[in-house]
Amino acid sequence: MNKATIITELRALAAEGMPDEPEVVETPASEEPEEGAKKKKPAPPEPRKNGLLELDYVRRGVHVDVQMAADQVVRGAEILDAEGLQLEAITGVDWIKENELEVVYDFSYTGGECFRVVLRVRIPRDEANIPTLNDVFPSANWHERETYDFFGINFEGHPQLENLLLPEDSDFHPLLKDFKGL
Amino acid sequence: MGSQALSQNNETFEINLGPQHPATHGVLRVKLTMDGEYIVDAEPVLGYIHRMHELMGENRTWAKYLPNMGRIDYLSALSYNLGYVQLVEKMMGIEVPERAEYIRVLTTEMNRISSHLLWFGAFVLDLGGFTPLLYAFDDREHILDLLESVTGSRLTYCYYRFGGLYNDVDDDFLTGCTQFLKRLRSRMPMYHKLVTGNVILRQRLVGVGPLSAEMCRKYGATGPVLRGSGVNYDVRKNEPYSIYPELDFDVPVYSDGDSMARYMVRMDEIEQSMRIVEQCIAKMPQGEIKAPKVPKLIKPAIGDYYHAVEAARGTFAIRAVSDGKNQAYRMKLRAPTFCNLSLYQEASKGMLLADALAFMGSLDLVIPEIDR
Amino acid sequence: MDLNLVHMVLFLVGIIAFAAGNAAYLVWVERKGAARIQRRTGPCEVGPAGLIQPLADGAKLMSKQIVFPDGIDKPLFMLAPMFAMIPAVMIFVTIPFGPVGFGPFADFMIVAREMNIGLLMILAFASVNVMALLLGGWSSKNKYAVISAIRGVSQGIAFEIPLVITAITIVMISGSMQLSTIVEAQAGGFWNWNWMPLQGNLFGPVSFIVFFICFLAETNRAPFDLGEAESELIAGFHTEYSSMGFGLFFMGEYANIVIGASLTTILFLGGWTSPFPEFVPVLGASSFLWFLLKIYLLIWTVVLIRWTYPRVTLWSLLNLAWKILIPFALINLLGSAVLIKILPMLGL
Amino acid sequence: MAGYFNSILTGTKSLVTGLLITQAEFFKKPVTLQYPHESLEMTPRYRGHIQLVKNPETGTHQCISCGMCQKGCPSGCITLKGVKQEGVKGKVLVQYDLDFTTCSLCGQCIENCKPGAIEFSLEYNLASTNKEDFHYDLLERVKEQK
Repeated sequence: MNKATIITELRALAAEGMPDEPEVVETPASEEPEEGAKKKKPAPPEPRKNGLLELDYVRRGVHVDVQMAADQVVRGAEILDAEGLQLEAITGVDWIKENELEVVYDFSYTGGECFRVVLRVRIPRDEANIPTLNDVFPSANWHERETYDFFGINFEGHPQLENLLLPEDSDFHPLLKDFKGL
Repeated sequence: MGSQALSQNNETFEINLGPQHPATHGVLRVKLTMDGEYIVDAEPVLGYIHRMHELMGENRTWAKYLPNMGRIDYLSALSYNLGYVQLVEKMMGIEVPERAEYIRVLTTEMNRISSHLLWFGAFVLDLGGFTPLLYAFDDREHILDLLESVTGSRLTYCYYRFGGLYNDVDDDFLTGCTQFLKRLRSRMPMYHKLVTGNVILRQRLVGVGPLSAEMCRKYGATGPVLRGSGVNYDVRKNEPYSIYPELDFDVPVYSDGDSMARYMVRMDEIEQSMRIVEQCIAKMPQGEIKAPKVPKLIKPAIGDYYHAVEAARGTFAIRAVSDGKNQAYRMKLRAPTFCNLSLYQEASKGMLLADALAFMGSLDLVIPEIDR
Repeated sequence: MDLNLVHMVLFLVGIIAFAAGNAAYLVWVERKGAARIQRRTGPCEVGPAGLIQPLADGAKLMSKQIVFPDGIDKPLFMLAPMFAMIPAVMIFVTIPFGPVGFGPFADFMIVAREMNIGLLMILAFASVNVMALLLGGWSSKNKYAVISAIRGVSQGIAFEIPLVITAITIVMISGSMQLSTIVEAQAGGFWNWNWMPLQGNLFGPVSFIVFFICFLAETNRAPFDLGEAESELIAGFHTEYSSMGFGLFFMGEYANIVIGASLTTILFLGGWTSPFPEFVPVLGASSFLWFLLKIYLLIWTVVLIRWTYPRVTLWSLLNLAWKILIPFALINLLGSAVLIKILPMLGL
Repeated sequence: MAGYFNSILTGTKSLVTGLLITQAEFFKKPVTLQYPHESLEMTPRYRGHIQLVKNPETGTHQCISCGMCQKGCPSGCITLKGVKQEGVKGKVLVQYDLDFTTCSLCGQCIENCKPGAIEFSLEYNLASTNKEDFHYDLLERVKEQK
């Protein structure tokens, strides 16, 4: 595993298709110092642009955080696969205010030095389509099925996109923020 | 999933292993397509004990979510407690007093021993040997008694608090631990003679269900399954948390990748955990058990946080997304056996039914943890 | 009145009582023994030390409903448990328990019907046991039961071969198939028993172990209980049986253990003869009590084995039979033949 | 060929060792407890259902009806009601119900209780076929307590 290669390649990948902008590492609201917690009402964070952030591992638990477009995620996983990382989990987050769903991929390195990478993709809520990682990491199969269960995200090309944890005949997605219970 | 008979012109038949089956330890169902005694395809069907802990995490305050942690993997509940409180401490930047850290590691490792002992018994039971189960339970009972005397519960612990512990341990507990370790030390050779050395057990485990390191990586397997495949990865060593860097212990690694290797990894981990407990008792500092300043209202800064710990079955990780409120916006629980089981379908192809069950046992499944 | 008839009826009743009583109380021994091995107490509520437990179990089994699942082959389904129990009772007819050994009837042989082909008859009836497995498993319309039936048949066939070969060795040594003749040939102390090499059977200990393993496998006892491997096949061939259907299978299993132990005792352990007739005159030189002592010691070994070992797989079981037991049994047969028949013929 | 015999020998040895171990265990005493006849003393920290602490001096509870336990309960199994009474400072507890069927025994109510008015009881062998039997009126129970 070579950290520098991963960071360079992912940075290049995430920057693809983005309008050329000066390299301003925007510190999103999530990077606020700790005192931010004490404010009564933090200002609504600016929507984050695609790109790579190197985070403070001690505070966040991940080293590299990359936001990319939906069609880049397979390439991103391939970069990480080539460097010997493993896919630890896939999950979603429902950003209902922005009318977006976020798919989060957690990667970690088990070969020695600790290195955690997270890929995230924002997709529109009403057109929640994203390519599957099943061909790169077979473990994505179940994680994606679980995410499909909970968020209704359609993983294009998934061999068996059926409910995994919820009953086979369920048609609700409980982790969507507009889920009101049964 | 297409399924073809292993030999031509042979018929296959489907058989349901579970959801109520003696070998699945709970409510796991495996849809087996069999060609005689050979497995053509084994598809695990999950969700029979799904409780949606993740949604509960979004509806409860950070403190109120604590009891849930004891109920995900009820066999190593303290590892889960630890992972969660450490995540919140990470988010809030709370410093934990040293004594509390030592007690946390001590109790977590005792819990790990008890989890491995139960696995040991249940695994041999899967293979048809009944007696070692009760010997293991006899030892485990001592651990449960000890943990009960400090935490108050026997299985679904809720002992750690943000910034410390629920209550302090006393000297009785520490001497009890020392005595127990002495007892277990004298019992381990008996286990090895009775079970590990047994020719029938070796025949059933050696070479059964080999997993390559590459396959473990592709499927995200962690814990003893990964270490049984020759990968030296333990969150306690690779990504040290709490006071583990100060303790002297080894990570047992076996490179064969078969069920016997996984068995040996867990048996050696019992020994290593005993070493850790001993060091904790010897080094136990005096002092406070709770951080002096723990905010009453837990409102972490906006952002997402990730924390991983080594539970008895592998890497347990939480990804929490906070929107600055007193509840989590999103709480993702990454359960180790979920990934460990996902390789079952591929790895069990072409196995005999009996071997497939031995292999399943060697993965150490706890179904409530998979289904969450 | 025909005394012979009275003799027959009395023995028939006695045999059935012995078979059923043993089956019931061996369950108690097994449960209690297993409990103590595992540091538990075992049955202790019904009667002193749980001694009435088997009767309570029996009453419970008899009072339960027999469930016939949909789609089963009903005649075969009903026939199978009988196949498990009836041959077992039949075999007891020809097993000699030995002379009373003391009192006014010291020379009275306790045996229902001594036959000169007794061993052959026992082996013939013992192989019917496989039929019970096959029919029970097949007719249940349960996939687990079918797998169990198939396992049971391949296991039964594989282990019958070394069993019979070893028995032939003994027949060759004793020159008879009559069980009492075989026992009397071993009289005069334990060094004369067939499992000791002194008897002219140089491979005695090996053939004894081979026979014992085959007896374990034939009776489907752990570690060879592949037919009812509870962690794999639920309960195997008797998954669908309830009430006395299950009860008969259960009793058949224990009756078969008693038969196996009796046969091992007769063939290898000198039957009812005392191990040291001249030195320690306990229980007399030959008494049925010696016989019972020996078979119960063997049965205890069987129980201990069940609660010690994990289960073997089908493949290693068949490997054991075909690669180890059968070669050993054959070499044993040849060696004994050379020692006993050919060398004397050559005048050595 | 040597390997063949060697494996048979070591295999047999391991089997005999196993038999000796189980036979030795057979002669040891059982470690189990015959439950209905004997039962265990619970350790002082055992977490049974909660109860109100009885003050030996006043003979009654010390609850100030602040409701912190109710607020902090993850499963919402505590219902309490305090009313203002004339001549008494603070509120007087008139109802304290515990729905033990949903309690997870986490201990947060006890931690939240400033005056230390609730504690864990040591009762553990609770069984009933009726759910209602686990709805405790703790005010009644504190009166029955010794």
